[in-house]
This record gives sequence, C-alpha cells and structure tokens, in this order.
Amino acid sequence: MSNSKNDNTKTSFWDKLKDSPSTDEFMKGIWKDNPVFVQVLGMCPVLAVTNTAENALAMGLATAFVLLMSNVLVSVLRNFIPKQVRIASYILIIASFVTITDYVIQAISIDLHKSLGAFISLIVVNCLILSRAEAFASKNTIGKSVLDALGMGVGFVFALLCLGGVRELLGNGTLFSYSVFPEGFQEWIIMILPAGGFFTLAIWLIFFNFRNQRKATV
Amino acid sequence: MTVASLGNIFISACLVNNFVLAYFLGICPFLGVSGKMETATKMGGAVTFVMLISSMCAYGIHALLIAIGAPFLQLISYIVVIASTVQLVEMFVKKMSPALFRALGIFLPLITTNCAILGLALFQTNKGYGFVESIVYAAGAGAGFTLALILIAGLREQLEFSEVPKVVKGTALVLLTAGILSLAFMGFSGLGGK
Amino acid sequence: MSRETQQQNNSNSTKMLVAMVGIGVICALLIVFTFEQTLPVIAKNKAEALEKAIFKVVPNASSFKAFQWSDKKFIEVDKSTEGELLYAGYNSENAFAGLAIQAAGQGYADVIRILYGYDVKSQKVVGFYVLETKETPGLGDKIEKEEHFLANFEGLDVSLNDNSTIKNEIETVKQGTKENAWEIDGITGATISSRAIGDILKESTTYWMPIIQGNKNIFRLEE
Amino acid sequence: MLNKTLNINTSPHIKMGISTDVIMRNVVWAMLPIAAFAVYSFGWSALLVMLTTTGACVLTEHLLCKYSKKESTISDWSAIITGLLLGLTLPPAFPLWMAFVGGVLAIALGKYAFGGLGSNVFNPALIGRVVLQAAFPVAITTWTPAMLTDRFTSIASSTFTFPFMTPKVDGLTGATPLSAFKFDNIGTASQDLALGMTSGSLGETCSVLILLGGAYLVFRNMMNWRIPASILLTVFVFSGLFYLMDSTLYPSPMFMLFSGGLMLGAVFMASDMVASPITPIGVWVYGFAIGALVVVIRLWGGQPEGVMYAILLGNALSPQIDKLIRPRVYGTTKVSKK
Repeated sequence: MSNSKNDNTKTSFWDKLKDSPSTDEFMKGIWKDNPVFVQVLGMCPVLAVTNTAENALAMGLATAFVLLMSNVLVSVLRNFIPKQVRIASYILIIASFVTITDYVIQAISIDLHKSLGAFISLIVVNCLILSRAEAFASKNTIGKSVLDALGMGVGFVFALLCLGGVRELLGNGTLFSYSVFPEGFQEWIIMILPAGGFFTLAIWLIFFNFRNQRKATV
Repeated sequence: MTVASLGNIFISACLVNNFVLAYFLGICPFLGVSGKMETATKMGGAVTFVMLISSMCAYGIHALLIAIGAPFLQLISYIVVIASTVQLVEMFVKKMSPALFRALGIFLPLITTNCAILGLALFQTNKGYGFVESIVYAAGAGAGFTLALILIAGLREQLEFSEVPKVVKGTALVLLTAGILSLAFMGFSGLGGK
Repeated sequence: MSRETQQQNNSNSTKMLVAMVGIGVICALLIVFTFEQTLPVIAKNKAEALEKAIFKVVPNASSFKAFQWSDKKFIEVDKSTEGELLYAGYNSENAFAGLAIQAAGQGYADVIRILYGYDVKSQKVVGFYVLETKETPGLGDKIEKEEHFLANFEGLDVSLNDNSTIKNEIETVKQGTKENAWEIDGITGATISSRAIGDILKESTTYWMPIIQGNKNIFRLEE
Repeated sequence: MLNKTLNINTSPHIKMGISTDVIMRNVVWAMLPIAAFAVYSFGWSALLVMLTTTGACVLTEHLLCKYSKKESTISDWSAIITGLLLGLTLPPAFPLWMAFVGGVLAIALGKYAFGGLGSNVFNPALIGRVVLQAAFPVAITTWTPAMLTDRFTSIASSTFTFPFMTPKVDGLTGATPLSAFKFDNIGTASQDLALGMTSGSLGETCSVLILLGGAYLVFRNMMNWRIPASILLTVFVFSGLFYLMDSTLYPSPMFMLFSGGLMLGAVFMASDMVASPITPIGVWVYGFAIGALVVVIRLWGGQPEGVMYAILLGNALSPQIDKLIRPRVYGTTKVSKK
C-alpha cells in the first residue's frame, strides 16, 4: 500500500482486502458458497423454525456457535484424531456443543427454548456442521477454520433471516414482532404453515437461479 | 392405552404430522434420493427399519439416564446409539442378505445424519410415550416418511421429461412439489382426534 | 479408506483409543461444567414460568403450593416434582384463593396442554392459560388470544350435583350463541380448536371436581 | 395455424381424435350454465369473482409465455378453464384481490412451474384454491346465503376490499350444508341441495347443472366418464355403509353426494386428463382413492369439506397407480374409441 498514490489508497486497500485469502475464506460462505442457497445443506432447521424472524435468528446463531466451536476443536485436534475414528469424534464433539447450546438457551429464555423445541438438539444432524468439520477444519489451521466457520455461520444466519423475515412479514404482518403494515393488513397464513416454508425456500432458490442465469447470459 | 389411542398415534405420526411434510425432518434424503421410485422405496424401508430399532433403544436409554440422573447425556447417547444401530444393521444385512445389502448399501450410512431418526427419538421422549406407544409412533413416522418419499418420487419421475422452466429446475421444483403435497396433507388434520 | 491410512492406523490402535477417550473426557467436562452452571438458572426460569401461569389463572394469588393425588388423598409435594400436580394458590393474606389444574387433550394438530383456575367456593372455572399448543397459527391459536373466547373462563359453571357429578357438562357452542353459564362461546374459524378446549375442560373437570370438593379442606392453610 | 395442437411431450400422451382447443372450448361451454346459475343465485359479486380469476389466469399465462419467449398459449382455452373453475370454487363475496392472487398462483405455480399444459401433475385450479384456503382461511369460509333479495342491487363490501387488506364482513353470512352438519348436526333438505338453494362456493351448489355439463362432455366423448362415476359411486357406497350402521351419527349418502364441492370436483377437476391415470382400471383405482379420502376427511377430519385435498392426493397418487397397473396396450386412447 505504501507505493500507491493517495487518491486511490482506499480502492487498493479494498482490493487488497478483497484479494487476501482470509477475506476469501470468510466471504465464500456468505455468498458464493452459501450453505443454504447454494449448497442446500441443513434444510431441516432452515424450514422448520423460520416462521418468525426471531426464531430464525436464534436458530442461526445457535447453529453458527456450534459450527464455530466444533470447527475450532476439530482443527485443534486434527493431528491428534486418527482417521478411522474421525467421524465418530466429530459427532461426539458436535453433540457436546449442541447439548451446551441447548442448556444455554434454556437459561436465557424458556420461551425461546419452547418455540425452537427439539430443533435445537437436531443441530447435531445438520449436515452443514459435519461437512465443514470433515471438509475444512480437519485439514486447516485454527485461524482458517475460524474464518471458515464464521463465514459459513454468517451465511447460514443470513439465509435463515431471508426466509424467516419473508415468512413473518407476510404471514404475520410483523418483523421481529414489530408491526410493519398499517392496520387491517391481511396476513397470508400459508407463509407460517409448513407449506409456506417449502414455497419460500423454493422462491429464494428460483431467485438465485434467475440471477445466475442472467449473469451467464450477459 | 387402548387400541384406539395407538391408532391415533400412528395416524398422527404418519399423516397429520408427517415427518417430512409438516416437521421438515429428513429433508436431505428427501431431496437426494427421491428422483427414482425404486431408490425411494428402499430408502423408505431402510429408514423405517432403523427408526423402529432406534426408537426402542431410545426408550431404554431414556429410562436409564433418568435412573442414573444424567439427562445431559441424552443427546450424545441417542446419536451414538443411532450411529451404532446403523452400523449393526449394515453388518447384519451384509451377512444375511447380500442382495439387500447391495440395494440399500449407500443409503445405510446416510441414515446416521438423517434428522428424522434423531427427531423421532427426541419427540417420543418429549411426548413421554411408553414402550408400545414408542414403537407405534416409530412405525407411523416411518410409514409417513416412506409415503412422502414415494409420492414425490412418482411425481418427479413423471416430470422428468417435461419442459420445466430453467429457473425452476432442480431443488426448487422438488420444494414446490413438496409444498403442494404438504398443503394436500393438511386435509388430514383433525384426523385421529377423538 | 486408502491402504496407507489403514496401515498407519493399524500400527496405532492405542492412539485411536487414547484419542476417543481424550475427546470423550474433554466433551464430558464441557457438558458437565455447562450443566452445573446453567442448572440453577434454568430451574429458576422454569419456576418463574410456572408461577406466572398459576398467578394468571388463580385471581389474587401471590403464592402457591403443589399437591399430588395419591392413595385417595392429596399430599403436598415439592413444586418441581414431575407428574400430575394440582397447585393451590394463596393470596397476600395467606388465604386460599383457588386451584390451578393442568389438563391436556388432542387438538387440531397435536396435543394441547392447558392450565385452568378453579374457584372451590363458587365451583367455577375462573382462569385459563394455554401451556403448549401447535395449533395452526392465525387460526387455531386464537384460543390463546381471542378476547371473547378467553372471557368464557372468567366464570364457567362446573358446579356439582348432590351425588357428586357435574350438574351441566361443559359444552362449546357456536360463536355468539352462548346462553348458559356452563357453555363456552366458540370461535368462528377455529371451531375445532375451541371445541378441543371445551372437551379437555369437560374431561378434566368431570374427573377432578368431585375429588376436589370431597377433599377441599386440605388446601386451607393450617393456622 | 393457431389451432395447432400443443407441444405435449410428457407422459401421459393423450391421443385424441379432436384437437386440444376444441375439447377445452367444450369444457367451457359445459361450465357456462353453472357459472350463469352462480350469477343468478349470488348476484353481481359472483360474476366479478369469476371474471377476476379468469382474467388473472389468462393474463398470467400470457405474460409467462412472453417471458419464456414462447408463443402465447392463451388461445388453447386451458387458462380460461382454470380461471373459471377456480372462480367456481370460491365463495360469492370473496375479495377480488385474493381471487386475483389465486388465479396468478394457479397458473404460475400449478401449471407453468411444472412445464405448462400437459405436464401439470396437479390440477392447476385446485392448486390456486388450496393455496388460497391455506393463506386466507377466514375469507374463504365466509359464505353469503343464496338468493338474497339485494343480490343484483348491491355488491358485498368484502368484494372490493382494498388489496392486501382484511375484508370486513357485514351483513348475512351462512353456513354451508356440510359445515352445518359437521359442527351443528343440522341437515339440509335434499331438494335444496340438488337445485342449489344453499350457501356454498359459486359453482358447487347446483348439482343438477353440474351433472348435465358432465353428461354433455361424456356424450361428446370429451371426458372419461369413469372418473366421476367411480368417485361418486365410492362416496355413495362408503357413506351408505356408515349410514346403515348408525344413521344418527353419519349423514345419508344422498347428502354426501349432493353437498359441498363433490360434484364439481368429481366432474370437472378430478377428470383433468394430465393429472389422472391412463388405464381404465387405473382410473377406477384413482376414483376409489379419491372417493374414500373424501368420506374419511368429511366424516372424521377436522374440516367439513375434503374434496379439494382428496383430488390433490389422488393427483399425487396417479403416477403410482399408472406404475402398478400397466396398460395392456400402451398408448391406446382412453377416451374416444375412434
């Protein structure tokens, strides 16, 4: 950056940030390799608890926390775990963090725990977490694994919010429980029903397909 | 615990609160292996089988954990039991019927991370079901899972050669179909109430 | 698994064991630590939630005791006991204010669990609170919100005959056609759910009311 | 040149002696008397609802064809059928904006997403209806009584509800015969049922006209008579059995046949050629499944009416039925014997 002129310092800084591998590690999860919209992983929680934005956010954060912690631990122990028992160890680690998350959420709010129900425990079988542990954290340094987990986690939260926001907005006329529309707004109850989950995700996927195709043709 | 109440548990798990269409459990295999009828049927059978076994195990474990006062081990022991059940079933099937093993081969390991199995174990614990009720619940959930899978597979096979718009093709189309099926299954709600 | 990794692992089966045990120990420590730390908070949260629900259905209550029906008599138990409990609410002067009773039954989608208040003296249901429901959002969940429906439970008649049976069983009627004190004014558009509530209450009151009226003295505080 | 048959390239391949648009046009003719009766018994609101759904369907079809750079397919009349059918399943005072949404979704979701006419695995009109039912359950179960005196002088205020707003219900609302039976155990005279003197959705009240329309299509070899026949027969036999067992608890088979959307569904919706099985035996199985589901949902389900769900489930089952019952000679015509 030192040899760059003053007027384009900023651009080159951004360029550098953009080109730096660590940013790439982080950003890929949010957009290019978004776990939900691109990789279509971890569908159960994505659909089941996104009937309100609040639930979606809580679920996203819980998943991101488990993802981050298990990525860190897997990465730390990557040279210690023999290959043969690696999947079993990953599951053990993930299950432990999920149990921890479950108790922490109960301690924070019983109501939140009630509305998320058994789906907190089901984070264990979220393919996203196991696949990150297996595909990334077991082969990379702690720093990189943290970045990867953060990126994927943020991407996951983002995707859940996209779904939960739309569903709550249309289905209940609110966003994070704040009324958004004027009095007398007709709620589209289908959006908070299971079918609405399927449809909303389908529409987001169609939107992403549409974008990609437009890009490809341009 | 009457025959009628067991029937209600079955209907509820199979139709009214279908694991795939109402609880979104087991969506990954639902999206993955529902392209062909044949694989869908086999996957359904395998899942139902593992569900029945792990449901019984989960009942025992829950009782044991309550007895020794360690509820915090519930999740870990469930997942370990499910993983080892799958492993055992795999070994058993391999020995007893190699033909069946070849047919189910790739699906069995997948079942470990099928949330429907763990979900079943957790739900039956939360609902406080007894041993017989748990088995009926597992049978209903398995039947419902298989039903949803087979229905989708048939529709997907039929859609294979149609001119589906490019933007909809793939996962989005399966999700749309699943959404419509989920709406159609709403017709069952209220069944098995009284 | 490739051949070289297998060889590597065969020579290292102790390493495998050590690794699994090591991970197990780390995980166990983490879980037990969290469990110990959060247990009191969770217990406190749960107790508060229960207390809130009880105070909601028993008017004027400011403290409560838990009772269990066993061996044909009520015995006082710890508040966090699992199982079928009755809660007796007491007002600020420590006088008996009413009972809170749990009940459950099949709704439209899944089991509905409710807590209702019972005034022993006037023999009426005096409060109502939904503990758990998976009823259709926007429709069935009106049983928690609809004001005219909740107004039913400000004084629902469940008084007994001399022979200790309910005089008039609770019945849910169409919205706007409630005539008698034992009828529940239903909800248009949530017919099934509002009827389910009526049935749950009917079943529970038919069972409990004679028992409670026969043993009501136990709930009074010993002066 | 506009009359060329559609480019159908999915199974089932239906070979007809007659081109698609001629059949479609005749289906519309068969439905027109029902629509006319709906206007007669429910007034201008009914007309507006049907015009809106039809308009929405045709417009959506046109725009989607334009978007995917295909020749517009509105001239084959199928979008009109979908729109009119959807309109016939809605209550009279249904807000027009919701009807519009239903029409758009019926075509976009029920037809276009699956690849257009010939590939729609579900009946598009039913998809529009079932989505509306799930989205606006209150509005879609608010029924106006038939033959109100002011039906041609005033229009229900809910009809012109501002888009995205909740309709305000004023004036009279009635219960359909089915919900009256289910929730309050009140029967309806069978004469009223057959002639359509009851409240209900636009096209479901007058069974006589529906049967006449169906008979016309069967007579002209444009519909598979087995589908409505098998459904109605199953419902009649099943509900008859229960009626014989306990006539106080279960409704009479005639009531089951003539109430609700059963007639309309059996004649005009379940008979959708693409979404039903091909073989004659398959069709009987399909009809039996739908009929049985209707009885089960009506008698023991949570909702008074189950025809819509039963037909959708039947549509979903039809690939399975086709698979299990192989056609003896694959590809023979199923309707016309020419």
